Amino acid sequence: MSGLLPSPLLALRGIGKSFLGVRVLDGVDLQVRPGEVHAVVGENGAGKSTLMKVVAGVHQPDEGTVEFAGAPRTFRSPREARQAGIGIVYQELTLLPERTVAENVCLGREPLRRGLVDRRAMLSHTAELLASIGEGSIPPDTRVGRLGVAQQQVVEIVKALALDARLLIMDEPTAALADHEVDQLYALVRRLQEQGIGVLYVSHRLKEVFDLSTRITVLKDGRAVATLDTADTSADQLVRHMVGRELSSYYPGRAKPQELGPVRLTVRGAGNRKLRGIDLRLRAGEVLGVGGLQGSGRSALARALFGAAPFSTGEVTVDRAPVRLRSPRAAIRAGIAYVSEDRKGEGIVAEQSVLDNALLAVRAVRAVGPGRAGRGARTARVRELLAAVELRAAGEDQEVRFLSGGNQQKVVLARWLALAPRILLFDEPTRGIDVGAKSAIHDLVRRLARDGAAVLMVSSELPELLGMSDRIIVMRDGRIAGELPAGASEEDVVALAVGTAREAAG
Amino acid sequence: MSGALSLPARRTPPGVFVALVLTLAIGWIVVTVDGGRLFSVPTTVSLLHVAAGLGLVAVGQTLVVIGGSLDLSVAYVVSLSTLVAAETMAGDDGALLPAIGLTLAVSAAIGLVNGLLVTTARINPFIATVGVGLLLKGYLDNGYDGPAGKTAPALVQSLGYQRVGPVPLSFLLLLAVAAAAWFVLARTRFGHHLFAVGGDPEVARLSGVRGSRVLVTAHVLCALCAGLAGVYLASRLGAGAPRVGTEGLYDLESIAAVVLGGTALAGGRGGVVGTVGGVLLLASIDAIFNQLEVDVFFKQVIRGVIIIAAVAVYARRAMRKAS
Amino acid sequence: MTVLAVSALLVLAACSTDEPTTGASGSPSGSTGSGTGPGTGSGTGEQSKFFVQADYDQQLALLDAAPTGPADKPWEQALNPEMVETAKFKKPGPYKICFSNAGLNNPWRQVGFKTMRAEVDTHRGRISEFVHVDAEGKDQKQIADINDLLGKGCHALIVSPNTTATLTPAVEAACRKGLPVIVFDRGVDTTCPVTFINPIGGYGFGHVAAEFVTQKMKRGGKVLALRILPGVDVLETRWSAAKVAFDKAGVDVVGVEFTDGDPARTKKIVNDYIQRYGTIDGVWMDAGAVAGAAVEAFEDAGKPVPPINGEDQLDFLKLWKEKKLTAIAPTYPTYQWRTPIIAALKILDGERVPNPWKLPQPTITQDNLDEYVDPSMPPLHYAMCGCTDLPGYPKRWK
Amino acid sequence: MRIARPPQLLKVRSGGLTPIIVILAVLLVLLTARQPDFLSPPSLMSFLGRSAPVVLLAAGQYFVIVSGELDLSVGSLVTAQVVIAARLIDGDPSAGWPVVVLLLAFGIAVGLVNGLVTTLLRVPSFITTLGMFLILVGAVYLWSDGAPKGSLSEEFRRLGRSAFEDVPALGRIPYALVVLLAVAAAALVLTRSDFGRTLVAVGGNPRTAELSGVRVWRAKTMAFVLSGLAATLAAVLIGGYSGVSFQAGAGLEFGAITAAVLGGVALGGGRGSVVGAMLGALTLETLFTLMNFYGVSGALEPTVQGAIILLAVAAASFRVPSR
Repeated sequence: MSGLLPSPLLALRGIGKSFLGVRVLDGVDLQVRPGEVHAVVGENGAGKSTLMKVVAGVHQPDEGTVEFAGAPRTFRSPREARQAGIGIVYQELTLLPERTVAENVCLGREPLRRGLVDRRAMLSHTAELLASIGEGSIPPDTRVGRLGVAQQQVVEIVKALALDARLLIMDEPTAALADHEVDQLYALVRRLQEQGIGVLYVSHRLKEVFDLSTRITVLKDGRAVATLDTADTSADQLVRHMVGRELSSYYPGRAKPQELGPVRLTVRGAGNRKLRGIDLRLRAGEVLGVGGLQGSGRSALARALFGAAPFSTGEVTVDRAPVRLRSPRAAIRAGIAYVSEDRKGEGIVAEQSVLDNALLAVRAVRAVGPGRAGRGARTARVRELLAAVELRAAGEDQEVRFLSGGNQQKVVLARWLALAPRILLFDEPTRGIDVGAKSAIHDLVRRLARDGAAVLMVSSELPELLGMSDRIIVMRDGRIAGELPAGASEEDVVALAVGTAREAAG
Repeated sequence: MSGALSLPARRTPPGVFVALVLTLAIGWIVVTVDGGRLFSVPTTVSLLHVAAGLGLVAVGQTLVVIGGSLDLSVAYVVSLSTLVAAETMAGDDGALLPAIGLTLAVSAAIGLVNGLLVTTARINPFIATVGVGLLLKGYLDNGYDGPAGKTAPALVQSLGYQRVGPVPLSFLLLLAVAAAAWFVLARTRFGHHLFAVGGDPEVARLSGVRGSRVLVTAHVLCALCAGLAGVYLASRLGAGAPRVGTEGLYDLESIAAVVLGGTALAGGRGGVVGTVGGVLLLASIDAIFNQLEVDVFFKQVIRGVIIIAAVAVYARRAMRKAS
Repeated sequence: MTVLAVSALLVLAACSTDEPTTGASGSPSGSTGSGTGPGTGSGTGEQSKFFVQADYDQQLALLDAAPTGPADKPWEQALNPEMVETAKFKKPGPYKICFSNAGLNNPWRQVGFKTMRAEVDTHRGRISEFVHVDAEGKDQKQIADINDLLGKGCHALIVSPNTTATLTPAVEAACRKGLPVIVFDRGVDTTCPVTFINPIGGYGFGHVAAEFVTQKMKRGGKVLALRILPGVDVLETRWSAAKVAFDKAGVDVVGVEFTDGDPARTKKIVNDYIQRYGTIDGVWMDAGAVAGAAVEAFEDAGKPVPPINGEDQLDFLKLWKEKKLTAIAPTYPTYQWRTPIIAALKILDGERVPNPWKLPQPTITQDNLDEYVDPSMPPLHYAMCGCTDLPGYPKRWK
Repeated sequence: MRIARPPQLLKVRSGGLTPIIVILAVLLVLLTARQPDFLSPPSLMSFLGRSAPVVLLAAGQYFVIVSGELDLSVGSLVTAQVVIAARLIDGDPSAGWPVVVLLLAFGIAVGLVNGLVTTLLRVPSFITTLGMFLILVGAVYLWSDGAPKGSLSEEFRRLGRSAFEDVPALGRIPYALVVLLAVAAAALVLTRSDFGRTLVAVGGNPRTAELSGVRVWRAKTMAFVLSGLAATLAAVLIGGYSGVSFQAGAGLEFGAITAAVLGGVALGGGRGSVVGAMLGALTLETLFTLMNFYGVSGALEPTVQGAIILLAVAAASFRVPSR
């Protein structure tokens, strides 16, 4: 039937893009037909977001052509893409907290009447849009800053919808949405579909992909490895395409029972604004995987344990001693380290040298760990660590911003290792890191566990989660939805994460 | 909250007006006890005149600050404007309009330079506008030995001294300009985009806003306001005065008024209504201390404290909002 | 800059008085004065556009005129007075006298104002209230202040204008109110005030200093002229008179530099000139504020201090005395702050007063130096304050 | 091939000394062209000696700027310190050292207040230090009602005025120069110390610093304290060099900030070197002398200075790859 379908709304041919030498996209072909929901799936770092940003004019491709509505286009800025009729819902929010919902929704394309911004139109227009996705409860004239994350996500979507786009890009649109909101989103997407709008839909949630899409393109390591008609594709097939390799061969061996040491970390009945009733135990030598959808509380858990967004209730003990993790500093002193998912914003100091970045923590909390040693010794140790993590850089004086994602992550790791932490918290340790470096990081994580550290690893990347973890807990709505033993399947995880095992299987 | 209110103005914290009322109330009591009269017509007129000059500059300053920038060259723009105006008029009413036109053109040009230095040349606004200020200072020092030119009598009588009841024409001008600025911020794309650029340039960009263009426009408008202030001062002084801007500390005081009005120095939050409040607050302090014949140095100290305290309060609120 | 402006405003007087420790326009650290490049005549450069031949001649004439009035009270004396009728202002006391002050932002004005208050105290019986408003060196504020004072039912208004042209409308407005207006220090472009009080003025000051330097210095020597700021009328008159004198005598003025009244900057400038020319044979200053610094610069460079002029500030006078300098100190006497009060009372009594009221402008020379050096007074006190007979002396001035 | 790094871009970016060295070199060439013996030991020594205070302030300002803040209060602090010293010493030779200690304490206190208000009360440092500026200037005038009282003793002034006489080869070495060298050395050590590097991280990415266990508020406050100390030392030298005056510190904050920016220290923090800042200050001083020797009209100097600053900074910002 594909023959009968109209000519493509969007056609990407041989799109290639590199950042600082890292090849992120490589000869990607992709077509979206009017009224089609085209899902793009793939591991984190497979290049999905970059591809979307190329289409939206945020990035310009190094090679390849973008064809929109039958004409070859080169979008030099988001503005041009928007004017051409391409809307995008970004993964990270692009809202101004100080401005009202309406002002955000209409930013850049405020409705005019006699050359002036037509406030009434703006408000009513926004109200309609909100109503159209069943979010009429959000008043268009409240400051976005006053809304919760989920509501902000809705606004983000509405913002993209606002410019009657012919092609709408949705990059993890349901990330922060509650289930009922998700259903409304479905309805919305279908409505768009009927209006002949093409939708590029990026998601981790297989369920959504199968519920919504007409076709699916699988990205892997920057290449489009397959485009499938959803109708005649099964979840297993899709997963195979996505992973497309024997898991075990890619991940270091798991901990053997005798390698597991004493309990390092216990959490009892802990919670805060984002988490409720958290109970968990973490043993020396083990890697505890934390799964769940974005916004399910998996990152919040790591941040709470690190004191960045502390628990307000419950007890935490480290090596049986009760600790109060009020601040990162307190956590660090308790022997906890944290590798954030936001490397640029929370991991590195881009304009400082490799050495300075690696020394940052030791310098900050001299009193703990081997930091007490003389500066010379300390620096020497950090140099060893940088070597140990097999950092590839021009030298220890090179500015970190010139390193690849993988090497930046290694620097961050070295920073923490310098404190010889007993507990390491990883949030998406390999996000935005190319495959080569990934396994290096994985090996490091495992080696740390073997050396007696207790590791908690948050990952939205199922293969990684399954491949690395000795045990997996899955988060949903700020709670621990369930725990899985090593060797669980992706479907098991998704089932717990989405809370509907049957459907999850597709 | 109805839609009509959902605008920058609504976000202006009333704090400054509370402070204003309190100041006036307390001031009035103290002055009365001291045997003076705070709200006598001449005192009120003087207060409003002082407010008018500073206010015009501060309204313009508000725009650049909302955009996340800063203009420290305004004091010199003011001085220059008085001279351009007065010298072009040379006491001739006929030359009135051309003179005002020329003055505004000159200041707009300076604003353009500021804007381009900040956006195109990517120079930090602080350095850029201070640098431009130095250029102007050199020109003024070199070219003028003191007051020069003669303002058209018509302007002196009207803008300079005419008043409606206790309200000077100049203050009405300020209100008009402030209203216009409020309108621009609330009802034009430029206004909306300015808040976006000040709030988060990247978000603005992703939303298709042309950041540089917006910021340059803001700088031009700011300079225009300074130019207008110059015209007013020329009408008040009857001549051009090469130092009136720096003596009036218009650069410093305009920023003080802006932050007192609740506009965030970081940009993206605030509005002109608050600024007008800030201006009136500063002017009232002036008036009260005048009545009490308080030492100006003491006043200086008080001002320093008030400015810091005010911003600290706003910062607290912002934090509470955030949490 | 912002910041500069403030400090300048607070620190300095320039635009508000003849007394120039000033920099109201403020200028960044590291900025300096102007050498009028080599080759422009005797190096004095263009004549100031402020130079007015008539005023110049008149002031030089006044220098030799014999004052009328009590010899021991120069602040009550007048030079070739022309009296004006004031009968129409006659009122019974006690009086409310109001004073709109350009600023209090430099030592000269500080000393002057203390003197004025002391003068007021001597008339306690007759002056029931003395209202003082400080314009902080802001024209527009002073205009507002004057307008404000008009509503306070003053019997007489004293104005020390911040600038000449720009205050004129406000003063005229005051005159129209029908109360006697007395202007002193800097004048205004209107004849409506009952009297305008000030000493001989800038041309006299500049001339006396220049003549002295020219005579004492070795023939054909090099003179360095140090000025506070460009663009302050009174300072311009002082310099333009000096320029005339130097040009006439064909003196080689190697540099005319602006110090912003900053001693550090002054020392740097003098230091650079000594290095550039090996030796400087005479120093002319348009104000005494930084004379001390200039002298030090020579000492630090191990050079003899050449003939130099300062002003009647005590730090300079002390330095002069102990270092045995070849120096002179023309003055712009602070005792003129007494006169407006005296004038106001005369006017309210309907007595005739001189207009303009030209006060003598004594010069401190080697011969009368000792009369004025009082080691107990603070360094920035002005010896020519005529305040020794006033209540509260010396404590009040310390 | 995974590491992209345009070589000299990196040089200019980090360290960033190249531009300032070039500018300084050019100025020195022009200077010696006009005044061949300028670089001769005696004149050079005295030049360095008298430049010491501004260089000290630039060094102090570096720490504040690199931590992401700004200190506009140093100029007023210098004035305050000199006036305080004069009044406390009042010509009494023995009072010298105790007073210096007291001044240091005061400098630290002012730095602490600036730092704590900025970090704990979240008031932008621009406002904090501006307020502090007003307060200090006002307070010191108030305290000495308008004219500095007392005088500095020769003993106190020696540090800023005298020198080691007849040193072989060099002639006389001003004490100020020695102080400068000592402080410069200390500053250099400090920037390489844990604190120094951490401070850069704080300016570069406060979030990362916080999450790495750095007490950001503490680091920034320390920076302000250092700036206060630098200002105090500068005050002692300036007071010594030219005696007491309300002009002592006028505009120095501006000079210091400009110097730092000229020296490649980025406003906003995270980039630059203390050496660059100090070279920047030296450059400004050289410019000053240059204009003396070339007899640039004093009135035009601001223009020249402004132009040079704008050009230099623009040039630098163009060579830096944008974020």
